[in-house]
Amino acid sequence: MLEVKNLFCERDERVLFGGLGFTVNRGEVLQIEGQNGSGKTTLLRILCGLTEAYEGDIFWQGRPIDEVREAFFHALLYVGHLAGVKAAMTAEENLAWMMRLDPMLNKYSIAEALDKVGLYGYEDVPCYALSAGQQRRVGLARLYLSTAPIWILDEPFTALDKKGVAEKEALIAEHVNSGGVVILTTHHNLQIPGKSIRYMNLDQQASAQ
Amino acid sequence: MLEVKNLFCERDERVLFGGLGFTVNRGEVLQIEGQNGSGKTTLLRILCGLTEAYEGDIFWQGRPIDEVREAFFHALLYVGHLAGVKAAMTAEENLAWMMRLDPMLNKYSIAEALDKVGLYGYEDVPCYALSAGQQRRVGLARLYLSTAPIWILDEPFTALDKKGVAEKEALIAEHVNSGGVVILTTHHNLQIPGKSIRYMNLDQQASAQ
Amino acid sequence: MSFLVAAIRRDLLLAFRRRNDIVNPLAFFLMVGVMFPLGVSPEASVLSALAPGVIWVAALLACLLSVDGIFRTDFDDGSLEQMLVSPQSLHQLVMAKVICHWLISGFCLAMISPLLAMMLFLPGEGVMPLVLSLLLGTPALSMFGAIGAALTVGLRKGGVLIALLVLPLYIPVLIFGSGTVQAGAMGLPIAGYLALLGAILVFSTLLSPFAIVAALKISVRS
Amino acid sequence: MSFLVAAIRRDLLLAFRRRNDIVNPLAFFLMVGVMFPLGVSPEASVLSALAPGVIWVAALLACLLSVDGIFRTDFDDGSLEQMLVSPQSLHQLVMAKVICHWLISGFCLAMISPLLAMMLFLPGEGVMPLVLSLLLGTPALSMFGAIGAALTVGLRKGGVLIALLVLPLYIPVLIFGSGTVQAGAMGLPIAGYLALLGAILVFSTLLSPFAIVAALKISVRS
Amino acid sequence: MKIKMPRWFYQLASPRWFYDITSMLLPWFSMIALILMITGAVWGLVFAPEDYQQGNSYRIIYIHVPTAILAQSCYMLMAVAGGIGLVWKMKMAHVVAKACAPIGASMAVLALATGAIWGKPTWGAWWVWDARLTSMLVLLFLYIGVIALTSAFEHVASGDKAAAVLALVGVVNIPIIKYSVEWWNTLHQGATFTLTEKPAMPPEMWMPLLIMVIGFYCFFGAILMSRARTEVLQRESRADWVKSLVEQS
Ligand code: HEM
Ligand SMILES: Nc1ncnc2c1ncn2[C@@H]1O[C@H](COP(=O)(O)OP(=O)(O)OP(=O)(O)O)[C@@H](O)[C@H]1O
Ligand SMILES: Nc1ncnc2c1ncn2[C@@H]1O[C@H](COP(=O)(O)OP(=O)(O)OP(=O)(O)O)[C@@H](O)[C@H]1O
Ligand SMILES: [Mg+2]
Ligand SMILES: [Mg+2]
Repeated sequence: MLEVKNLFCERDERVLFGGLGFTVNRGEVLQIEGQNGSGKTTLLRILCGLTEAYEGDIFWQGRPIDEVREAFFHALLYVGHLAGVKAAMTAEENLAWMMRLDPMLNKYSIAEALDKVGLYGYEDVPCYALSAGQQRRVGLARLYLSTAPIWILDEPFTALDKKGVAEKEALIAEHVNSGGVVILTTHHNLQIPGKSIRYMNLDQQASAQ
Repeated sequence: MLEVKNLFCERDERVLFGGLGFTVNRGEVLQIEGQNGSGKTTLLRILCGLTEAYEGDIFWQGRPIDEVREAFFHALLYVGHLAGVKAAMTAEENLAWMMRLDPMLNKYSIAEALDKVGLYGYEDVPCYALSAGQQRRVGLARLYLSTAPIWILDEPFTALDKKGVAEKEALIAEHVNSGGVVILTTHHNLQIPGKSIRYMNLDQQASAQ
Repeated sequence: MSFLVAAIRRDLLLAFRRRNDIVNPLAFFLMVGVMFPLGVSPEASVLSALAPGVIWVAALLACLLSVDGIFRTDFDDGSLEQMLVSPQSLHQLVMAKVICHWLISGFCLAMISPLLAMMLFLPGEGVMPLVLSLLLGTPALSMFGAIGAALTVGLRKGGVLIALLVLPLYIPVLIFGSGTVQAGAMGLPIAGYLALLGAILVFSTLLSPFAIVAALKISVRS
Repeated sequence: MSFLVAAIRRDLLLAFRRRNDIVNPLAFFLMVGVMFPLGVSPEASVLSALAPGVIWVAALLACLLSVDGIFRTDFDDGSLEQMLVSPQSLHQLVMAKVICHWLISGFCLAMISPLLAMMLFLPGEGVMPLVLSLLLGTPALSMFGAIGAALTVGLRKGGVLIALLVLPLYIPVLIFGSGTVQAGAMGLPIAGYLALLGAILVFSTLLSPFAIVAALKISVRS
Repeated sequence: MKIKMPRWFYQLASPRWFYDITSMLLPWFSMIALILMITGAVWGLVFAPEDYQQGNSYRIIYIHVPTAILAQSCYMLMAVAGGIGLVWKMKMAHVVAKACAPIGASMAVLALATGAIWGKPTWGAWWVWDARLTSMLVLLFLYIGVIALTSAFEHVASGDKAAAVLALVGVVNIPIIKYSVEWWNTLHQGATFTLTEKPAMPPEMWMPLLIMVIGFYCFFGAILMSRARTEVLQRESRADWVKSLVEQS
């Protein structure tokens, strides 16, 4: 579905990666690895079209991604370091807006999603009064709601408790088992039952320069 | 060193914990456990005097903490969810300020600390241009520098890569082995070689109400 | 269409809940109304001559000061990223933000401007021209401001850039706007001025959305 | 003592690198200087009578608008927490912040106020009183502002609170400040005014640090 | 700061004692207030002679002056109570201070409104930038600030303390405001409508005024007590004595 060829990225005169190439197909999990500052976030942002500081080619379903941005955005769920949760709004209001913004977030109703994400009883609390993990859960409610085929997740497990992590892992497994694609970074030992994970290490990339 | 008696805390009419009591002595690690939103951060902030929304008594070396705040702050190293790293300043400038602010951060020079924390070569980059993990490392450089006896750490391992986590665990081990105290929260499986960790679970607290 | 409405509703909700409201246009506007008589002169005769210009300058500064927030908070917490990767039309989103900014700045200012006019003893004949000129002139201020805000939102060291970018665009509006009120207060016809303000409004409504969207993409993706 | 200097240096460094500088006092001050003649009247005779009041109102608004930032950014990124748990004296820290705010607002404004005086045709005799009154009056504005900023820094729904809290405290300074310049421009003695401004300054320097520290602790620990 | 205070001072700190003592005082205050205000109003509005210059419009003085005076006294009480609450960490003082604020604010609004209504026939304008008017407006701002600040905090004790700090800062400032504004105004306006140069009033005019002022004070006391009592019950809702009180009723 997504193909990357000869990708090169440099920030502040430091080469992060070069000659990078990979393909991700339906039903695959690709975990980007690398130490802090190796360029994982940068790579994910390039894939989502959020950074233009790169050279190389990216194809979505065989076509250059710049030509099919519209279709790609329809198919994409992206959750970054910052999950785009408004501190001044309640969990419910946040979810309502997310679902307006991305029509592919339509699997459940808001109330169901809040329940699944463990925020039942907190729907009317403004997000600034939620704990770090609870705020992250609001952003990650997207995973429950999404019917988009390709998920790009940057450190989705930060701040979550063990139960939360296990639930998210199960969601990812479900998604790839039903033919979706997940590209993610995490420093956690990811366990996807019944699936082998593909790894890509950016440290070797940098030293290969 | 630190004794807590009959601590009660309520937020938004939700009781987080009540009748909480514990003592931490030299050379001990106390890990506060609990699911997201159970009140771990709140408890740590109460101990540091950063939240007054509680009832109960806290003693530092046998005396009510309100009377000995000054001495307590001398003995304390606190790293919260937000590490107090200024995005507009470079790593070096940030460290220089931290060391001015807390005279107990005096174990190494700035350059040594930056090197230990894995930011050698990044000292002149403003922190907003560092990766998430690198920014966290700037804040955690305090652990290398500190000679304070009591450390209170809120999720210190967030955003760190595996090597970073192992290094911080080693630091914590060293600190308690030399008679220090560490109170921390983390959703990660903490491993302190040669020490048994004391746990306190806030989930049971809440359900005990 | 209904997405536009939803986006406006969200932005209005956030505006009402915003905490750091020192640059709240309404508060700024009223503060000028209190301070000006105290600082300059409490006499009605002096104040009434100055009122048209002072009120328009205050309105303009109120818009300018609040314009930076149009995209800033969404950028800071990752919401803007989500908007850029969403399949929804960026044009509508951007228009929603401009409209919301106008509602909480220009529109509110126009609505309470009669109060300010009273505080500054603006002659009664000037009040209607004041309200009309504000209603016609301030939407353009919001749009021009949004262009500047979009260009600078991704910058970490914007400095006073946005004010510098936006100020030249604001000056014609200021001149025609205060001109309207001055003419009105003296009983002269104001249709010519209003036509000019209207022309600026039409012009900026047609062109600025494209400029804002382009600026936003450039700035965030840098 | 050297900690105070280090703290001032840090805050100045941050101020220079700050990105969201739309409320930059200097820029605001100059914008008023540009817009006022355009919006109100370009005539020297009109402007010169208004100049004392306008310049002082502009200075006051410039201070007021920037005051919210004194503790806000440090609160948002956790630096303020670190300051509260540090063994260093909070009084010194708070004074450093106030001094830094004054340097980038009041002091800079006083330094460029002759330029603004020229733009608004303030009579030559008024310039010295203007600079002096700004130098004497603005430190108190920074201190009063810091009290308001400290009281509201921990709030998530402050609204326009800080402007409301600070405005009553600013009014006496405004009245004496513009009075100084008006008297000076008319060739009257200004020593009485300056003595009053000086008294406010001494008074606020003695008392406000305690108020700021108390307010800060209350607000952050809430 | 540890200063030994008389016993009643510490008793006052007990919500229970406050509640009991005010349930005794409240009816008295209400009754006296009612009697005095009715007497004053009837005397002032019906029997007092007409003013030779202003005609009947001057009668608004019987509301204007008591409210204006109360608005100022109420602020002082609020600030003193706030200060006591901060220094001796006395919860009851904060309750009293909190109860003061809205009363004072409404008095200030009333004074401004009656002044504006009076201003229209006498000065020909609802509002002029006069010294007393401006300082009353500033006082109203201070009140609104205190109320808004108290309610902006979610943690009640923090809101109390913050409001107390603000009230104290404001009290330091009030004489400065008054002085500066009066001085500023005389500088620019020359002899305008100085309120101090009133014509010597005949006793038939000022006696009802005095009665109204005292009546307003009692009225203020009564409202203050009842507001404070409600607040105490709310805050102490977990205390045993409140629970038993609720059970009784
Ligand atoms: C909004 C407009 C006004 C405000 C804010 C205002 C405010 C005040 C204040 C603060 C006082 C002082 C009470 C005290 O401490 O003794 C006062 C008293 C008084 N006012 Fe007004 N006033 C206003 C309009 C007027 C008008 C229009 C008149 C009539 C011409 C008037 C006549 C008086 C008189 C006769 C007193 C009693 C003076 C004394 O006993 O000291 N006021 N007012
Ligand atoms: N500022 C606040 N105002 C009101 N309630 C708050 C505030 N901060 C936290 N809470 C509430 O207190 C509870 C505990 O929050 P806390 O941050 O202590 O949780 P935590 O155990 O640290 O969770 P996490 O694992 O997610 O970090 C949450 O339910 C939250 O809703
Ligand atoms: N806005 C920026 N401007 C310039 N350089 C940047 C910027 N953001 C990141 N960098 C640089 O790019 C490099 C890679 O950053 P990135 O955030 O992609 O790392 P990462 O692999 O995600 O690390 P982490 O595990 O810490 O999240 C870092 O060395 C950083 O200094
Ligand atoms: Mg990253
Ligand atoms: Mg936490």
